[in-house]
Amino acid sequence: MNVHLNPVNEFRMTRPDDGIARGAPLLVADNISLSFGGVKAITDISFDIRKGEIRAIIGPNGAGKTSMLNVINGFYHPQEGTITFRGERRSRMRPHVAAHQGIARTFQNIALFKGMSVLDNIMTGRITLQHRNLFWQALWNGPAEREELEHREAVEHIIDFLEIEHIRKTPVGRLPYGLQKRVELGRALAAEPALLLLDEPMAGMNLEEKEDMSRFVLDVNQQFGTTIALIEHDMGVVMDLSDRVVVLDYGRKIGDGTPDDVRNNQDVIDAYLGVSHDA
Amino acid sequence: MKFKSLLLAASMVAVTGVSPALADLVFPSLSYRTGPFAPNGIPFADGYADYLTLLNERDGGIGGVKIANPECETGYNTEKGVECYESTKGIGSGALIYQPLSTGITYQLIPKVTADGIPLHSMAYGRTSAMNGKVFEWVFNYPANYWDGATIAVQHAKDMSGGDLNGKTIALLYHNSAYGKEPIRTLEEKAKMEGFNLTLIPVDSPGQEQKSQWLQIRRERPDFVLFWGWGVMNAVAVQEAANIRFPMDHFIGIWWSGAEQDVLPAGDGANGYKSLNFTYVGKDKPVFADIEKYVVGAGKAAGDGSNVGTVQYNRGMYAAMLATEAARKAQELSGKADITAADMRNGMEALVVDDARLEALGMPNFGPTVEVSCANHGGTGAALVQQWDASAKAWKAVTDFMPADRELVTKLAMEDSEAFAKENNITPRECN
Amino acid sequence: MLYREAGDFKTTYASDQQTFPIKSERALFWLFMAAAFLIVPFLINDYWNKAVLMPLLIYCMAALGLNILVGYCGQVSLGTGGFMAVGAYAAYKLMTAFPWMDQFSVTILAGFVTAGVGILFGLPSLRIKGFYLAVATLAAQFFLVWMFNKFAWFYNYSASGQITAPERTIFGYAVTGPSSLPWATYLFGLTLLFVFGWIARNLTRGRLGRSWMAIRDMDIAAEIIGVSPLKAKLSAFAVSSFYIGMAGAMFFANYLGAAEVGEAFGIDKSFLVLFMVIIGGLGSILGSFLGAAFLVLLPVLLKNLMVDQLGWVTDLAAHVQIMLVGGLIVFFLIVEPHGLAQLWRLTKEKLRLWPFPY
Amino acid sequence: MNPAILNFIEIFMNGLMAGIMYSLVALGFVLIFKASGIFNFAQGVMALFAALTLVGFMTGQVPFAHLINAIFGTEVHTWGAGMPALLAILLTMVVMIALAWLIERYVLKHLVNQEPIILFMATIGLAYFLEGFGDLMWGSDVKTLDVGLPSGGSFWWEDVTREWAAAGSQYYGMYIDLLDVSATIIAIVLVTALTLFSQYTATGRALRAVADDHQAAMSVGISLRRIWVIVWSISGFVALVAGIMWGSKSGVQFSLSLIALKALPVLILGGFTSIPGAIIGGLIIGVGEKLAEAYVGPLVGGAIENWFAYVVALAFLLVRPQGLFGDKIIERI
Repeated sequence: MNVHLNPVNEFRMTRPDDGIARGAPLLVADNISLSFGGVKAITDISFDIRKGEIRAIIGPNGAGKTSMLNVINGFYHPQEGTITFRGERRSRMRPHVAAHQGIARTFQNIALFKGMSVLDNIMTGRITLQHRNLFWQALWNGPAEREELEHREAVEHIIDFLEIEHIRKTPVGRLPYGLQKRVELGRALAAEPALLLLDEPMAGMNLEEKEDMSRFVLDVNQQFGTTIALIEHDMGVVMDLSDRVVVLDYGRKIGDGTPDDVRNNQDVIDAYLGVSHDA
Repeated sequence: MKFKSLLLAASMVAVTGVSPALADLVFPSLSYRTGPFAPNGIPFADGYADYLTLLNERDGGIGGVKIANPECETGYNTEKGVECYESTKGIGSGALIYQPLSTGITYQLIPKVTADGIPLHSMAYGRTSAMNGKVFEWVFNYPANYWDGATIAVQHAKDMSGGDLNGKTIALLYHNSAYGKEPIRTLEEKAKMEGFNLTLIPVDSPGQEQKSQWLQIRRERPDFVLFWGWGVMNAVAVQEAANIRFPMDHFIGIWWSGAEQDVLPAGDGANGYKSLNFTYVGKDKPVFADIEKYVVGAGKAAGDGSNVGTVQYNRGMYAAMLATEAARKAQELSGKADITAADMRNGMEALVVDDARLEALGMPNFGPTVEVSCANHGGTGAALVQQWDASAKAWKAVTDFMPADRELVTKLAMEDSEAFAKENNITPRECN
Repeated sequence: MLYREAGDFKTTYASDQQTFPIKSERALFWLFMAAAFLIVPFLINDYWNKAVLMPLLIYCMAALGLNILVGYCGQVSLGTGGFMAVGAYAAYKLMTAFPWMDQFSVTILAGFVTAGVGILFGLPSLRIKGFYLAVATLAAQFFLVWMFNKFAWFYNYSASGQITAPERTIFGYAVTGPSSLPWATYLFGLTLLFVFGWIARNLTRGRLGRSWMAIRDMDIAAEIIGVSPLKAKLSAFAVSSFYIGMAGAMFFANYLGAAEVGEAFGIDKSFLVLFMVIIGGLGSILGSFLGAAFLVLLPVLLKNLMVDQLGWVTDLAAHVQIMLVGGLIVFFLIVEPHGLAQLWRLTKEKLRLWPFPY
Repeated sequence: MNPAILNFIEIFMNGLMAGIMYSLVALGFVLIFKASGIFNFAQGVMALFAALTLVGFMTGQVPFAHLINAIFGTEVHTWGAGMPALLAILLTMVVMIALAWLIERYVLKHLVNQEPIILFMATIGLAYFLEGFGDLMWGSDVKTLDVGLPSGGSFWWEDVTREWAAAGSQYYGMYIDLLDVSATIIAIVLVTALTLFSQYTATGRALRAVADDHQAAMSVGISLRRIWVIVWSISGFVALVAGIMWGSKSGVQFSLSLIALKALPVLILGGFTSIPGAIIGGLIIGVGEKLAEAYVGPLVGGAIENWFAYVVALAFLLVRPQGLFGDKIIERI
């Protein structure tokens, strides 16, 4: 395994400091309930994500984990409850607004833009940070090009960081699964998010790929201080990576705490570990 | 050229090519043998070509000069029309006359031919106000125009109603386009003069579905339906009229809505349908014997010869005849055989085709008397009414050539052409 | 070897991002442009201008516009004919209302008017997707044509219902009207296409272009990343309609000179331009040009070959021609489903490796 | 009854009948889209081609006569004898099956697994080709088509309904076109037959399986290629039926291929994948546009049917973006 030597100082975080201290709640979910035509996906769940931590959401299939992420970034609108992110309270908003507030994510089934190259995919991640309007873009030479080049430089750092220089110009459709996952992480990182949501970042990977990905997740958290919430099935990975774990089952929260707390929680063992042997 | 077999022609190309010799009189034909209006375009183009072939074969051309008839397929499409115009206008010593048989192409050629100095003859179609030769120097639309047609149709309705249209209702069923809207203004004037009520019923192109319109006609029971249709719209309208059992002899179409293919699909139901026409239909004239002898029989016909004598074929012949007569006149005036487009225009402005001349051409009573002058590019404006006989599958003329209400038509045409002249900064020329 | 990449290293991001990253290709492009601007104007006559070059330039513009919407933003539209009509009628109204206005301004303003109309008819795209949207845009097509035919104000109450372009000049040279000069008209069209082709390239390579493509490739993910579907889709409709409107204005004013809405801007225009975009290559500026060239030049070429050279009967030639065009479309799709632009790219890749394919 | 109400009923009924005619065209689209996800742009041209072929057989035309005559300098036009309608329909069906086979063999086979827009484009190429081919084969003049279907207004219905009007009022009875009645009956038979076919035959079940899931169907040994030939043959048959109905009205000519445009609003309304949707969508469009033309048209100068059909469809779509009967689009991530 090659040694990872990425100079942190080159990777700027341009998001304005929100004044939230490390360890204070960055996002609070209050009594969230979500149902689809009578089927309850999430029932009255509350938890928080603290700034700077890696928060894992676990649970058996159909427990409502992905739904929970979808609620956080505004894709689903909960029937009840509110989300407070960086001190702003909301019950519903459009996903792109959430993105502008600094929530980025990856997807369980890769959702890259298949018609675009790796570079363009990651550049797209910076869409919330680019501001030149149609007029300047039409002119290109001048402000728009300058802006483009600045962001290109930032993206190149991400590309360096993720060690995908060699596939920069490759259309993402041609990449193997593991690399696509990595590009997707790059796209989310490019937004310089305050909160990064990872939906099963290691699903379907072999051991080596998992190790790589774990390293990237830890690096992101430690070097850039990015707050991360992740869903993962691999218990070993979850317990190693995360600071705190929330456990869902049938749309309800059945456990919340440090990995050790959760490991020893009888409800969790009964409902989750006991039932689902694949975990 | 078109008669030669493909193989023969293909092998010939290397040797001669197909472009006419410099001395030929070039009458290009912007035909449409494909597309939605091909059923009308094919017989017209055949008639046009066959008549020119006849002159070449029988008389050796006009005044000893052969006629070339380069054909270009437009598909009734304006853009292809442009391409055709540009590609044919320079053939040989230059095209002498254009007859595009399409309103769209006509409109778009009017400014071009004016700039290029080539006469445009839109025979009973195109821009009505082009009859004002003072404004439209290069454009002709004799023998009759749409507004003439509208007044003639109204006159026929009046004759059928015992000479009085007061309180009657006339509906105009029309193709919802510039072409179909042509007669509205005239009919509105006529309605005021004659005291009838006018109902306007538009049909959108292509007009395959006219149920709404005919339900309306059935409900409102107008005394007459005048009809400005084209293409598939004609056949459907005749069929629907038959379906609702509208008295067919009170259903009168313009000349472009009265060909065999418009009434045949409706079968017996079409019996009695009337339309205007400005040419004879049938092949019982001396000229057809010559066509049979020199063209069809000699294997030189443009088509398979089966449409000789049909409405559109005869119309094509008539158009060719008017063109060649004008060329003859131009030769006479200019005193030379190989005339230019400008000579041709002068010939057209001096054109007189009266009964005696038609007789001499073997086409007695084939069309109305045509007299063109510098100021009047619209001829005399006469047309006949023909009626479909479904059992004989033939059109029968039921009137003689009837004069139009030229007083009204001229008044309206002057208004429109003067507005056009103003908008385009044209100073009307003087005619004496 | 003309075409090689080796040794052509990039030292800045700017040079890495340029339009023609390979030196020989860049040279080729400028050579081509020089010929188009400096040599062709001296060679063309009425036929070349009216029958070949003007339609080519105009359809290139229209295809470029539609490609922005369909190819880059993934919103299938069949309203092109209607939007071209908006451009044409806007140009006509501007030309007759403000006779002093120069033709560049007229054309560009007509584009802006069309952009506004495009935004209006783009609104359903926020809710309707795919083929459903395509057919919904047909509502725009039919409605616009009906409207221009119905309300006489649009054609200045002329009895004929036709609009005719008066003469307008650029630097004293007529570019519209019957006595327009072939070279001036051609240069007018070429300049507009060159400038707006370059702008299209700029728009598609930056943030806006990426937001369009993101919506095209996966609209939900795009929204989650921060692309506002409203802004992206409506801006695509606006930009696309702008180009199509300009194409419509040129189609009427510089090319046909007179037009009637039902005939010139009917549904077949919408289909034709869509075909150009698909054949040329979705999401490719070069593809828009190649597709337009294919469908404009091929019929003229075939006609000249079959009728003028081989002396075929015109109707047989027309039938064979349409069969050949159809057959070639299928053939090209089988050879390269992603359009002529992709075929060109692959050829380049082969060329790059030539003569050693591995 | 008040004649105004009777008029309304009359327009409504005629709208339904017109809708059936649209549905006949839309059916062909739905069949192919359901089985293969291809939006077959050539459907209208197929209807034209089928009708041309039928007339050609009935009147005993020599195919490619024009071409043959041009090349060999001959003068052949007809065989001299036609054939009865039924035989001609059967023969035309054979031609349409052959066409389906050729299309599969030379076009679709090479485009398996391409995106829908590519397949759509291929059918456009096909439409171009068939348009030229049909003209080349049978000529482009108008042909009269009469397979013996009744047509014209029904006297009986007119008499019956005239009695309904209030005494003394000017009412002429209700109008109904027998050809439309025939079309309705044929449409009912056609849909019933298609339903029975897909429910009770092995081929039909295979068709439904393919429509449900290509991969799964292939994995249980259904030959996709055979299915495609069958589907294109069936929609060729539907095209023939549509061609007969529309061709009886207007004669067989190029414009017949434009009826596809009438089917598009029906398709978006009914959904591309639903046969009942095509029928009900047709009815709604038919009634909607006829009522609009009759009651809204006079206010704005008429001829609004064409765009009104699309506006009706658009209004429905804004409420249900997947069409009335389309599968609900579930957005997932």
